[in-house]
Amino acid sequence: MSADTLATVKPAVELEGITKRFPGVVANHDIRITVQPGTVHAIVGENGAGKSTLMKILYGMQKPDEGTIKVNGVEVSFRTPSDAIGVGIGMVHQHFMLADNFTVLENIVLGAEPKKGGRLDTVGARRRITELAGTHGLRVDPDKLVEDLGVGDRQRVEILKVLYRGARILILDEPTAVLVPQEVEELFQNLRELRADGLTVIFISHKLDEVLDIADAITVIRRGTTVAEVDPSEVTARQLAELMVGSELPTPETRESTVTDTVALRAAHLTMEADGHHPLPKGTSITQYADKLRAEGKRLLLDDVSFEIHKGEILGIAGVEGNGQSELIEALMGIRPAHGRIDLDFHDISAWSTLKRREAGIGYIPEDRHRQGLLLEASLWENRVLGHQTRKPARRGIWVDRRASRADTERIVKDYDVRTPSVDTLALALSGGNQQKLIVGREMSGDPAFLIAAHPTRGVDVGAQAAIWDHLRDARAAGLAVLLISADLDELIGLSDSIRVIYRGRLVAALDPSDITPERLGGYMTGAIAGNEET
Amino acid sequence: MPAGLNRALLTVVGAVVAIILAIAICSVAIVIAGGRPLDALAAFFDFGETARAQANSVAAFLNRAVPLYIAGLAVAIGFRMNLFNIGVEGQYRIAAVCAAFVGSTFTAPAPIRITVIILVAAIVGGLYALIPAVMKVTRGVNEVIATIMLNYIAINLSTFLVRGPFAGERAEGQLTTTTPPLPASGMFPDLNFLFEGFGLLPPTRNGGLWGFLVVAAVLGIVIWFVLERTRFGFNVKASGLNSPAALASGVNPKTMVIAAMVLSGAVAGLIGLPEILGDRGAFNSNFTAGLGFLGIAVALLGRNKPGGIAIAALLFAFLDRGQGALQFADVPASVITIIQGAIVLLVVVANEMTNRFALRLEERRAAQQLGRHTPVEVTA
Amino acid sequence: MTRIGKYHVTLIGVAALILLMSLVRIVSGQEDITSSGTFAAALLLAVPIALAGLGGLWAERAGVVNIGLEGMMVLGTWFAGWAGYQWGAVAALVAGLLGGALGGLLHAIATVSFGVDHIISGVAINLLGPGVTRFLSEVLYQEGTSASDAGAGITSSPAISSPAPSISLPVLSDGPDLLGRLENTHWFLLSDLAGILRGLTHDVNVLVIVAVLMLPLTFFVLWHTAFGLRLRSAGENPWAAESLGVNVYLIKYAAVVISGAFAGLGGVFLVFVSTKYVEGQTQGRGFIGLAAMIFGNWRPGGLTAGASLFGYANGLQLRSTGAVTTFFLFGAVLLLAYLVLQVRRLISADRPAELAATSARQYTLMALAALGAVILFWLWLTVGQLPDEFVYITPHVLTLLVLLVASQRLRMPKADGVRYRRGEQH
Amino acid sequence: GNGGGTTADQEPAAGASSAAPGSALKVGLAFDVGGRGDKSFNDAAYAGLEKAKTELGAEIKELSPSADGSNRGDLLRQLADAGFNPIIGVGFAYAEDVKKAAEEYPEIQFAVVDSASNAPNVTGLLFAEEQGSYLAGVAAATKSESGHVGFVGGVESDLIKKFEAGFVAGVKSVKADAKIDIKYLSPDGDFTGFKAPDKGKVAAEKMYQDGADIVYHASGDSGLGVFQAAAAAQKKAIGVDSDQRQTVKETDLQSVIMTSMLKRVDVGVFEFIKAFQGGAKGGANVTYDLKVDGVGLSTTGGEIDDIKDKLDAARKDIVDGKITVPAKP
Ligand SMILES: Nc1ncnc2c1ncn2[C@@H]1O[C@H](COP(=O)(O)OP(=O)(O)OP(=O)(O)O)[C@@H](O)[C@H]1O
Ligand SMILES: Nc1ncnc2c1ncn2[C@@H]1O[C@H](COP(=O)(O)OP(=O)(O)OP(=O)(O)O)[C@@H](O)[C@H]1O
Ligand SMILES: [Mg+2]
Ligand SMILES: [Mg+2]
Repeated sequence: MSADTLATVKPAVELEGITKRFPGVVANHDIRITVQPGTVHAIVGENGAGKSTLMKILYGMQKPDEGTIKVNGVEVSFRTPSDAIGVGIGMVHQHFMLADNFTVLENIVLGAEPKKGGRLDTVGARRRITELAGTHGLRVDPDKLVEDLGVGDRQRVEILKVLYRGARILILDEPTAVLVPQEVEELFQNLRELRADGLTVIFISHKLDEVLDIADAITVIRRGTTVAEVDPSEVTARQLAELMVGSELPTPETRESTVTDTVALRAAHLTMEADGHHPLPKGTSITQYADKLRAEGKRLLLDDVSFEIHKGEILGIAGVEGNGQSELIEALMGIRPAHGRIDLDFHDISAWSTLKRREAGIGYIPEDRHRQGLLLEASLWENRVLGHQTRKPARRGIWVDRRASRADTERIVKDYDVRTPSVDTLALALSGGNQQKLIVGREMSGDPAFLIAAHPTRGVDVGAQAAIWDHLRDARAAGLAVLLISADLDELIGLSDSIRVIYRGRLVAALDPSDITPERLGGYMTGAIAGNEET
Repeated sequence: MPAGLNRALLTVVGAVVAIILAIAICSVAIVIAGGRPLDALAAFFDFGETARAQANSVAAFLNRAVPLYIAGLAVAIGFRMNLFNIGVEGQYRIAAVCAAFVGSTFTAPAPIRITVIILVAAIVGGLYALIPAVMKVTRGVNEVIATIMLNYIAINLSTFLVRGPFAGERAEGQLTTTTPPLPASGMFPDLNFLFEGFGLLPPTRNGGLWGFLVVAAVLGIVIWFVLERTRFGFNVKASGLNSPAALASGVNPKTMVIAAMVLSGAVAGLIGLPEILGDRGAFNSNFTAGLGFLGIAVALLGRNKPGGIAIAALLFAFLDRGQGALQFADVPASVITIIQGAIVLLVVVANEMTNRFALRLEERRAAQQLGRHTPVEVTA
Repeated sequence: MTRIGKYHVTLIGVAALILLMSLVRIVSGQEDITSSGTFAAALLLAVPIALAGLGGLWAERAGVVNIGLEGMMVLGTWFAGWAGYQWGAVAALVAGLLGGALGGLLHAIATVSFGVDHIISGVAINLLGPGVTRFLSEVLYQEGTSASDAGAGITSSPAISSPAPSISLPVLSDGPDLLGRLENTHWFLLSDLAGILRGLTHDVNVLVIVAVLMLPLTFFVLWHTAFGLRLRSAGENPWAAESLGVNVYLIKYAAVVISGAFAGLGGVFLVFVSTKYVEGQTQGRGFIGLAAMIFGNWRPGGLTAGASLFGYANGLQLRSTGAVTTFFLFGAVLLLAYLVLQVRRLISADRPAELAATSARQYTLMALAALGAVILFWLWLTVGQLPDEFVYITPHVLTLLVLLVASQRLRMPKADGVRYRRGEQH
Repeated sequence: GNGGGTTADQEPAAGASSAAPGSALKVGLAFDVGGRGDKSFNDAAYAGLEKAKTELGAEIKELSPSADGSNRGDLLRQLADAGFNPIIGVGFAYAEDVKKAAEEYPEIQFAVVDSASNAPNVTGLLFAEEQGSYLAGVAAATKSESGHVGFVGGVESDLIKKFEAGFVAGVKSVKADAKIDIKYLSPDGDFTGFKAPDKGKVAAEKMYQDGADIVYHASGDSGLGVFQAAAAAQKKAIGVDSDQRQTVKETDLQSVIMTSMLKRVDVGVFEFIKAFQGGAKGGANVTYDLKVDGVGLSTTGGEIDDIKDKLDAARKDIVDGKITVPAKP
């Protein structure tokens, strides 16, 4: 740690000519970055530009093919993360790196365990964590299980993990992706404190206004190489974005409303208990039942949720992750039992299986494409069949119609601009954006009446994003009803005809996207603003 | 589909390398044992001097492959969707004892009787597999444990049946307990005419070349169609590759577990039939055991695909046939088990490596053909 | 619930169980239900299962499924026999451990380094274990060798040259043998307790003590040391562990090798009991151990319960065919207890809404329980002797029943059975 | 070969060579599961075979089946195809396979140990285990002080039940009110009961604790456990098949083996080969009973010398047909 005082003149991190090749891809090419100590240094670039790869190299998780790394002026060569930890580097990853079944304390001390006579010194560890949490304003309960924590708390645990190891250089890879504005502000407050304590922060985000807000210096990466080094006080978000992509930016804009009077989907009193599905007591209404459970202090994942979506309408659901969005989707898809009634085109579908619902015309763009959307080790045309096993063109009696499925996949590849050598390519060989376009194309096939689109452009670069938005708008114009769930508030505001906010399983507000700012929306989402705004 | 071809080629190369390695390992063992590896190798290919010996050896080899193949198929159906049916062992024993008994209780023309026997075997095997399936679906009981327990139960239950309710007449001085024997007309016709067709001596081995070989082959083709071409097979594959995605696509996991398990059990039920219908005509207390466990190895070796399983079953049967020949050559016959174990392990390792290599190749090919947004293309 | 709370619940449960056993013994007159002999046998039969289960626990806590325990156990028995006849019990112990560990190493190489599916590798090891040992016997124990003269054959090794010592608790279960005398009085509860204690403390092989100590030791190491934390992290989220500088490969290797060593130790124990290696003496205990571990929710305490259940049912079955029918009585009493609890809840229920909601299901359940109790009671009264085949499967049926009741509360390590590769995420 | 196969020096070439000149007698033998070197049943058969080699100048070949025993029939055929005649299957499990092989090779003489003959060219080599066991029962009952004895069977098969039946009859003949505990370790078809010394120990322990002072076992390797239990309880046990007081090498266990019920498979095998050489044809059963000393009691250790008269009397009654020992319990 004493190196820090000496190093005030020396850069905290110097990356020189870093090159990293993956099979078929050069992720980093001759990257040069200099990070001054005691600053927040932002790195921006579009999806797949190579930011995470670069950070993993700096953290010792991947070895560069070429180039040198200097930390505090000393050249280093890392074999494993422990080498990086050894020189005071810590990293918070793009995805949570937490063991759910462990306590906060166990997650934090893992790999740097304090010992006392052979035992794990939990007492000492708890003291240190509380201390650290106090000084940096990162409140967490060390003895809670991580699986019981919300995303904000998890993010704090991640930062504590890094601080616990005495890191002086922090790498934060998209730490704000899952946070709402208020939580982001809180995080930035923490970061400013850390900076004041002399720590160096390397910060990656796609949200450029955040970057401009917090960063002292910004490096732009495009196609794996550094293209610019800019001062945040001298650029606008728009200029920055154009540097990233090297072209003009699209924005989601609502055009004239296409909302019709016909209700496509009506959900009434959807209620889901946290501790398993129990049958409704005879003679009680769902509302009464929900009231009773609430009174008993039972947690409800969905709490008396009702809404309607008309043909040609996009209903946006805003909410911090973990407030019931996933459960709402699962209830609508029939994956998980819930109380309440769902009508699709005036048919009560609440007792129907997932299959029957899909056959009735519900499309589903899942929130996690790798988990719920794709068979990565199957070909594209087989992925086209997924979800349409019982419908044309995939079905022919008991058989899968391979020829028709292939042909229809060709159509999707063409119409949706899926960049792939052929429809026999395995899905895993495609980039995320192209995988997503395939899914969108698939779910739009067979004229769905109602589409659930969960984070349809998450992790997708700007070009693909614009294309997906266009497809959604076109389908809406053709009368499709869409339930849009997104963490990207600009997308949500830009695409939706109306917005509902979900908070702790309840729909707490109905908002008009035409006069709402992301900040206000964030207020509703975190419960900071209560009440309703009329559409 | 050059990608597919590449992959198949790689797989074959990997398997061959693995088998050569396994043979090398065993050669070392044989040398340590004071034997000569070449003698052992020669013994495996020594099918006997006389035409009669050769015909018998070929029949022994193919007959052994038949139950192994069916066992491999049974196991593979479950494994395709990550459902580990370790209970094939128990399923076939229960099915065999019931089928043998039912087959012997009534008189009917041979085709009907044989059909009934096959049906009973499949139904009993399927029902016995239904138990762990229902336990898994309704109570979340791990199928590995449930089927292991049910194996023990099945072994005892089949013993109880063959000793008690299903016991047949026994000759004076006969010590094996057995179900009543099928009449000669109840046996499955043999395939000895194949030998004659080639101008060879038919095997004198009792039962000759088992006709059930044809059933197994047909079964393999049917299962290939079911797994590769039908919607059910697609759902099995989807559930195996990514169960949450399958669920979201409308596949009911519970139905799938039950269907796959029952199908697996039904096929498992047939494992004992070649022996009953081709040779013994009954189930008795020293009926061949352990085929279910060997089936696991065969299925894994064959990558859970009917074609691969056929090759694996033939390989295992070929090695097993060497049991006597090796002893004639004074080589410890236990090298067979070692070779089998080593081949399974090495082939699987080779599979893993070639698979990974093939995927990487595919990714690279896709990236190259596209020249997509990736920063700089690697020129190969 | 805090740990103290769980601990208390366990104690109460054990006490209730002993009470129940005592009752059933008095009612049925089957002294073997709680006799010291039964418990000694149960211990003897439970230890190898528990050791195999521990092997499974170590591997699976580190995320590697080990279905190859059986093969590793076989290796353990053979090497223990081979070293034991030449150099005595200590050598047998070491060699058996190493033999099992060797199997573990093979499994680790396949699964950790080459990413082979864990079940596949395990199956291969189960093939290899018996094959290799048979081969070694054929080579080393063939006629004319000195081993053969010492009593070896293809299917067995010579007896180990110095058997492992056994010890008893002085005064209480040996010498004056106070517990033994108390047991023979056949008093209610007291004699039962004495029988149980004596069975567990009289003439106990040192390896039993070692094995029993391994359970708390495992708990301590896995849950209270840095190494244990890292090991479990490899089973819960290896990528998180990797990102914190934990060498996940090394940890997994260590865990699987230790796992094999435990299986080997189980083999050594079998050899100590029979004083020699006998081909086929593991009798599927590797699988049963795995079952006991899953039964025990991947925890040493639960595993102990699972192994004990197996050992007890098996021991009782071997000692007394008649006593097994009292399991019907056990079952009837348990169902009755459940009924009484349910009725009490119904009577004291002051939430009519809840009652209405669940009543239909509950009444069916209660009716079924009542019916079951009656049937079991009737079976106990009428069935004098079960066919042996049904007696042999008692432990397996009991395991299935318990799993049916308790399975939904089980939680396995999250990344158990997952192929982990460094630098590759999920 | 380095002695692993006894025919190595005579038959250097691999595979089935044609008839070696000078040796007209080529005897093939197929073991039961477990195979050569099991120090028990299979080895006893081998001893007879080896005796035929030295005394009759036979060329011999012996094969062990695979672990699951699925290839018993194939081994017989391989021997037949290689020109061996006669061919012997060891163990009742061979009954069916020998019968079928005999049909296929009518020119070859077969024998099957422990199973009745069922074809013109098959000789059934049977052993009157029940008679030997009867003597064991007499010895046990006479020597027992408590009037309480036990029997541990390995697998509940009909073969082992013959042992039980004879033993029980023998005991009852001496003490009609004697208590006899009977326990089997595994059911028929599950042969693990022959390989479970620990289970044998538990079962015997219980008998000794309940007051039995002599336990007779017919449980293969599991008998080791019975002897251990006897040693721990300082009581006696009766061995089976071979003279276990000699084959068991542990001195502390030797002393508990009061006697062993001998089953002279070696005699049966040798006599069969000798008869074959003399031109005998099959189609009949040869029962090796007390009369021809095919079964009997061992006397090593001299523990039953004091009741020799009683045993001889029982033996005589059986030989004379005054007593018929039941073969089923
Ligand atoms: N392990 C890997 N193997 C092969 N290619 C990889 C690997 N990791 C990353 N890549 C490729 O390297 C490129 C850079 O990826 P990286 O994850 O660094 O991008 P990123 O800038 O962090 O993107 P995002 O904003 O989506 O997080 C991508 O094209 C990706 O396909
Ligand atoms: N861990 C990994 N192992 C192997 N390949 C990887 C890995 N991560 C990413 N890739 C490869 O990177 C490419 C896509 O990665 P990613 O999802 O980051 O896309 P991307 O570069 O962000 O593309 P897009 O901008 O379209 O989303 C694929 O070729 C994929 O095979
Ligand atoms: Mg990406
Ligand atoms: Mg990234």
